[in-house]
Amino acid sequence: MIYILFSILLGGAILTFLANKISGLLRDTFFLLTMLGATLIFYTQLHIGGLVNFSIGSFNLEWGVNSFSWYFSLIVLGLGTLAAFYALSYMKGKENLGFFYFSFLISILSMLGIVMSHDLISFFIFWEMMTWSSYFMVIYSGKNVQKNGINYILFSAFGAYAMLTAIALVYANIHSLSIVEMISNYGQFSPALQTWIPILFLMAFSVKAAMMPLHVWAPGAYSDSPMAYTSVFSGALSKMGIYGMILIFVTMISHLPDDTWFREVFAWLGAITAIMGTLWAIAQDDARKLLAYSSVAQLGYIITGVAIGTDLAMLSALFLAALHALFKGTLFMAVGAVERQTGTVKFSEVTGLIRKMPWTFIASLLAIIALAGIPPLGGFVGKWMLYESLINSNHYILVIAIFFASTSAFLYCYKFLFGFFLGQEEKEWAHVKEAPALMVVPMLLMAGFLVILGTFPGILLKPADTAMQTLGFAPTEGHLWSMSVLFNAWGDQVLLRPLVYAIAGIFLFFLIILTVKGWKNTRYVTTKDISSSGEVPLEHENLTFSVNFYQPFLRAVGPVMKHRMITWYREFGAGMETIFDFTRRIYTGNGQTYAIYVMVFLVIILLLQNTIFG
Amino acid sequence: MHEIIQITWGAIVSFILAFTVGITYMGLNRKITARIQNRIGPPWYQNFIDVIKLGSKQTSIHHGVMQHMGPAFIMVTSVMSLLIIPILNQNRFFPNLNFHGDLVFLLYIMVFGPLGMALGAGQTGNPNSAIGVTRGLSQMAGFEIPWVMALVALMIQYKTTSIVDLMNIQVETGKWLMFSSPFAFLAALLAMLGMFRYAPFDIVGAPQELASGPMSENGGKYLFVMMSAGSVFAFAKLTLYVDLFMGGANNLIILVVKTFSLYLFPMLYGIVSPRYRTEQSVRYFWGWPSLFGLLAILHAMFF
Amino acid sequence: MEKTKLSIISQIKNHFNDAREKNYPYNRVDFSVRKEIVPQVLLYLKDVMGFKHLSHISCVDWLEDNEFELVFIVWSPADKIKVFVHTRLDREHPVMDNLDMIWRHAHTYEREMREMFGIQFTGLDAPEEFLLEDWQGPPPMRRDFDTETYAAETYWERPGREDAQDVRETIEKRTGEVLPDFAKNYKR
Amino acid sequence: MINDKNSQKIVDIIRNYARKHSLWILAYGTGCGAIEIPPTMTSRYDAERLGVRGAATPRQADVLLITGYLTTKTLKRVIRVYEQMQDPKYVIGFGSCTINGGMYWDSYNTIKALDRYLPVDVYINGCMPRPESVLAGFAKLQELIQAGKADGAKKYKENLEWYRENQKKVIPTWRMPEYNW
Repeated sequence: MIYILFSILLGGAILTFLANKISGLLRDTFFLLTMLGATLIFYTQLHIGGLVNFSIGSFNLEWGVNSFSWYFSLIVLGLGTLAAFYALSYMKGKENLGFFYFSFLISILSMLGIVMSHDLISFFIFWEMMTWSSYFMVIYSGKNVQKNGINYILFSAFGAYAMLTAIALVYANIHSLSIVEMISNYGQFSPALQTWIPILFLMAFSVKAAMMPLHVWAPGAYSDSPMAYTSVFSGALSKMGIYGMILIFVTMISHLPDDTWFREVFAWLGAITAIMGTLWAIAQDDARKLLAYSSVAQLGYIITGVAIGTDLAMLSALFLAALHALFKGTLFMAVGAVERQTGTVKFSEVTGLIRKMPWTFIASLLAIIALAGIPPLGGFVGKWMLYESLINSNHYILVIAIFFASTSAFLYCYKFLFGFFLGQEEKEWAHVKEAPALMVVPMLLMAGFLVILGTFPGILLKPADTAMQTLGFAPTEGHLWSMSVLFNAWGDQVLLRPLVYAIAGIFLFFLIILTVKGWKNTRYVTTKDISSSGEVPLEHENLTFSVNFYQPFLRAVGPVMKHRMITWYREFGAGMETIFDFTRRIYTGNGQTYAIYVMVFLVIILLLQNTIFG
Repeated sequence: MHEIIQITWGAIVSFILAFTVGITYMGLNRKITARIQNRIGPPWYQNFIDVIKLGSKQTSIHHGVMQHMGPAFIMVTSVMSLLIIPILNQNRFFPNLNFHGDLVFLLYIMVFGPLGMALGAGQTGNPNSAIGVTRGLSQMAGFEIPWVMALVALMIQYKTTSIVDLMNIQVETGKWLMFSSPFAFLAALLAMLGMFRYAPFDIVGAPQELASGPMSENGGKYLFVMMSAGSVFAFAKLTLYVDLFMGGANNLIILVVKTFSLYLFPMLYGIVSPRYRTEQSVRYFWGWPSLFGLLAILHAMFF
Repeated sequence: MEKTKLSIISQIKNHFNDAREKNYPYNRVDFSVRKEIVPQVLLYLKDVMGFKHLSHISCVDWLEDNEFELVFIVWSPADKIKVFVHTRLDREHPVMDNLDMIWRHAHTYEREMREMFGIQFTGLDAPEEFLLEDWQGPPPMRRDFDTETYAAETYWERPGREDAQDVRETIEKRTGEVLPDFAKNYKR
Repeated sequence: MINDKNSQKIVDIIRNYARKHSLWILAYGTGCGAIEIPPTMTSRYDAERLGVRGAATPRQADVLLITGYLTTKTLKRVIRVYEQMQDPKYVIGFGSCTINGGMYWDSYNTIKALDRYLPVDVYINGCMPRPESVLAGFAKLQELIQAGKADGAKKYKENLEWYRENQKKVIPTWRMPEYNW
C-alpha cells in the first residue's frame, strides 16, 4: 500500500505538471484528486505495522508505518489536503502553476517518505527531496527571493551534510543502513561516536525545526513562499525536524550515560528560541514575518518538551506539534486571504477588515486564542501539560522562561488581530470582500477542530499516546485517556468539560444580558464616530494606531534584541571571505611564483623529512 | 445534575458576595484617598450608586460585535476565577470547580477577559483604546514574571499545582505561606501592584493621557458590566492571595478582614505615587520583584 | 550695544539706500523699507548679520492712510538685539512676498494675516483655513469691519430682563448719595 | 409585575436617586472657567462628596460642563461631544459668557446664548462663578434630577429641528454625522 500511496503522489505530481500545458481545469482536477486519493488511501488502506522492503544495488530499502509515523503523517496529510483546497483558490491567476502544484505534491510525498522510511538512505533521499521542493516554493515568488532562498538552501545544505556525515559514520561502524539496526547497535558504538552521531543528526533536524542558532533562514523563507504553501511549510514541514528530534532523543540520547546536560542544553535552546522568536515577532510590521517568527517561537516550546523527554513532556510536545500545524496553518491561510483581497500584508497599511471579512476574522480569532494558549481552546491543553511536566521534572527556571515567552506572545497575538481586522474602517478598503469559500472553509474547519480539541483533546492525545508507546514509553495514565479528561503530572484527574461549559455558560449569560438590556436603545455607530475631543475624523483621516505598536515594550527589552544571529552569520561570512581572499592571492598567475612554491615545498619536505617520515 | 445546580447556585452567591465586597472596597478606596488628600470624600457606598446609574443609562452605542461582546469576555474571567478560587477553607462556602493543576489554568483564564476586552477596545477605532491595550499587554508581560515566579516557587516547594492543596497545607501546618516562603510572598505582593493597576502603574487607563484607555468608547450598560466585572475580579484576586499566602479564611468575616488588609497595600502605594511610563513599569517588574521571585525559587529548591 | 546698533544701522543703510531707520533705546532698532526689498533686507539680516530668529510678523491697519503696515521682528541671539522691519502695503490690493522660504515658521504668521486682514502672500501654500473655520464675512481684524453689528446680526442676543435697571441710578436711589462720575475724567 | 405602576415608581425613585448622586462631568474647559474646576474638585471645596466626578470621555459622562465663552469653532465640537453623550445627559452653562455673551457680547465669533444651540439645564451665573456657586449649581441640578425636571436631552430630541437651524446658522459648513439616537 505504501507503494501505491507514493506512486499516486509521484504520478499525480507529474501528471499535474504535464496537465498544466493542456488546461488549467485538468491540472486542478489532477492536483485535487491526487491529494484526496493519497489521503483516502492513507486513512483507509494503510495498516500500522506493515513493512515493505526492496533492494537497490546493495542497499536494502525499507518503508513502513508505525503509530509514531502515522501521527506525523496525519499532520502532513490533514494539513496538506486542506491547504490543497486553499491553494486552488489562492493561486488562481498566478504564473507557473504546474510547477507550484508539482512541488507541493512532491513535498507532501517527501514528508510522508521521511516518516515512513525505515532506512537511512531513503530517509536522506526524502529529506533532500523535501528540502528542494520547499526551496522551489521559497523562490517561487516573493521580493527577497535571492537572499531568503540562499539563506534557506545554505542552512539546509549544512544540515544535510551533518546528516550525511552521521549516516556515513553509522555505515562505517555497523555496515547497515537500517534505522532499527542503528538503534539496536547504538550501545556498541565508541563513546565519542555515541555523542557525535546524535549531535550531527540533531544539527540536521534543528535546521528544519528552526532552532535558535540555526533559525536564521526561517523568517525569510516562511514569509516569501506563497501562503498556501507556507501553511504546510510552517505547519507540517518544520515538524519533520521535530520528528527526527524525538527519534534521536528517545532512541539515542536516553541511552547516553550523561544525557542530562544534553537535555538541559536543548531544552534551554528551545526556551531561548521561544523567547527570542516571540520578541522578534512583536517587533514585526509584516504579518507574514510576524507569523514566521511566531512559528520559530512555537517550535521552541515543542523542542523544550522533546528535550525534557518525560512522558507528559513528550505528550505535550506531540500534542503541540499537531496543534501548531492547525493554528499556524489557519493563520498563514488567513494572511493569504487578506493578502489576496487587499494586496498588502502590512499592519500599518490595512485596518478594519472585520466587517468585510468576518469569517476570516473568526478563524484567525480562534487560531490566535489557541496559539496564546487561552482556555477553552486546544492550545491551553498543550501549554498546561508542558508546564506540569516542567514543574514535575524540576525545571523551574525553564518554566519561567517558557511562561515569559508565552505571556509576551499575547502581544503579537493582539497585534495580528488588531492590525488587520480591528481599528477604524477605512474608505480605502471599503471594496474588500470576503475571500472565496474555498479559502475560508479550510480555515474554518481547522479553527473548528481547535475548538473541539479544547473540550476533547483525547481525539489527538490518544494517537499521540499510542505513538509514544511505539517509541517505548510506558503507557502513562494514557490508557485512561478518555475524550475530555486530562491527567496532571501527579496523576490527578482534570475534567475539562465542566470548565468549558462554565466558560461558555458565563459568556452566553452575560452576552444575553448585554444584548437584551436596552435592546431598542443600543445602536451601532461607525468607527469614525469616536470621542476624539469632539473632532470628527474626515473620510480619509485614519486614526488607527498601528505604527510603532509596542515601542515602549521593545524599548524595555531593547538590550536583548540588540544582537541578531543573522549579523553574526554575516560577520562570519565576511570573515571567511577575507580568509578566502587572502588564500586566493597565492595564485598570482605568474609561473615564476609557482616555481618558488614548489621549491619551498620541497625544501620544507626535505628539512622535515626526519620529523615526518622518520 | 445536582452538582451543576449546586455549582451554579454557588457561583451566583459568590458573585453577589464578590460584587458587594468588591464595590465596597472600591468605594472605600475613594473615601480613603479623599481623607488622605484632606477631603471629605464620597460616601463609602458611592460606587454602588455609580454602578446603578451606569446600569440605568438609557442609550448605549457600540462599534461592532466585538465591542458588544467585550464586557461579556471580561465577565468570564471574573466569574471563572471566582469558581476556581476557593472562597473559604475546605470549600466550606460552596463547592467550586477546583482541580489539580488549577493554578496554571487560573494564570491563563486571567488573561482571557482582558484580551477579549482588548479586541472590543480595538474595534472602536479610537486610537486611545489601542494605545491603552498595548500598554496593558506590555505591563502584563512585566508583572506576570514575578507573579509566576512566586507561584512556581510555591508549586515546587509543596509539589502541587492546586490551590486547595496549598490551602490544606497551611491549615495542617498552621503556618501561613507568607512566612514559610517569604520571598514568594514579596514577589507576589509587588506583582499585585501591577495587577490592580493603581498608580504608579495606572498606565492603561491613564485618564489624563489616554482618556481612560480601552474603556474610552464604552458607556452605559457596557461600562456597567465592566465595572462590576472589575470589582468582582478585584475581590477574586484578593481572595486568591489570601488563599495562597495567608492561610485562607474560615469564615467570611475573617476573609473580609484579610482581603481588605491586603487591598490596603496597592491602594496606599497608589495614593502617594505618580505614574510610570510604560517601559519604566515593565522594567520595574523585571527588577526587584523578579529578583525576589528568583530568591523564592532558590529558597524553595534548597530549603 | 549702542555701538553694535549703530554699526547695524550703517551696514543696512549702506546696502539698502532708501531704508529709513529709527534707533530706539535698549536693544531695539527699526527700519522702514519698501515692500519690494523686504525679503532682501530680511535675508541680509539673517544670513550676514546673524539675525537668525524671526520672532513675529504683525500687521497694523492704517485706515486713515489707506495702508497696511507689516512689521517683521527679527532677533539676533548673538548680539541680543531685535530689529523691526516696517513696510507699507496698499490697502486695496494688499499683496506681499511669501517669506516661508527664509523662515519656515513665517508660514503660520502669514496664514493668520491672510485670514485676519486679507493680505495675500504670493505663493503661500496653504489652502485650508487656519483659525477661522467657516468664516464667510470680511477679514475681521480690519478696522472697517464692524464687529458689533456683525455680532448682533449673526448671533442671537438675549433680550435681557424686563425689570432691568440702570446700576448707577439704582445705587444712587438706594443709598441717597451721588456717585462720582469716573467716566467724565476719562479721555478716549 | 414590571409594568405595574407602583413598582415602576420605585424603580424611578431608585434611578433618580442614583442619577442624582452620581454626576460624572465632562468639563469642556473653554475660556477662563476651566480654572475654577480644580478648586471645586480638590480639597478646598471637594465636589466629590456630592458624587460629582470627572469623566474622561463623553461616552461615560452625564453632565456636560461648559465653562465659558464658546466660539463658533468650539461650538461645533461641543455639539459633537454633546451628541456623543448617552442619555440621560445634562448641560450646565457656566459663567455669564454662556448666558448672554458676557464680556464677549460684541465679539465676531462668539455665540451669546448657549441655550439656543444646546438644551441647558442649569446656568451658573458669575464672571467667573466662584466654586461655591458651582457647587450650588450642582445642587440645583441634583434637585431638578430628583424632581425629574432635568429633561434637556428630551427637549433636544423633540426640538431637534429648531436647534439644528440655529446651529447651522452659525456653522455654515455642516459636516457632522447625523444625530440619531
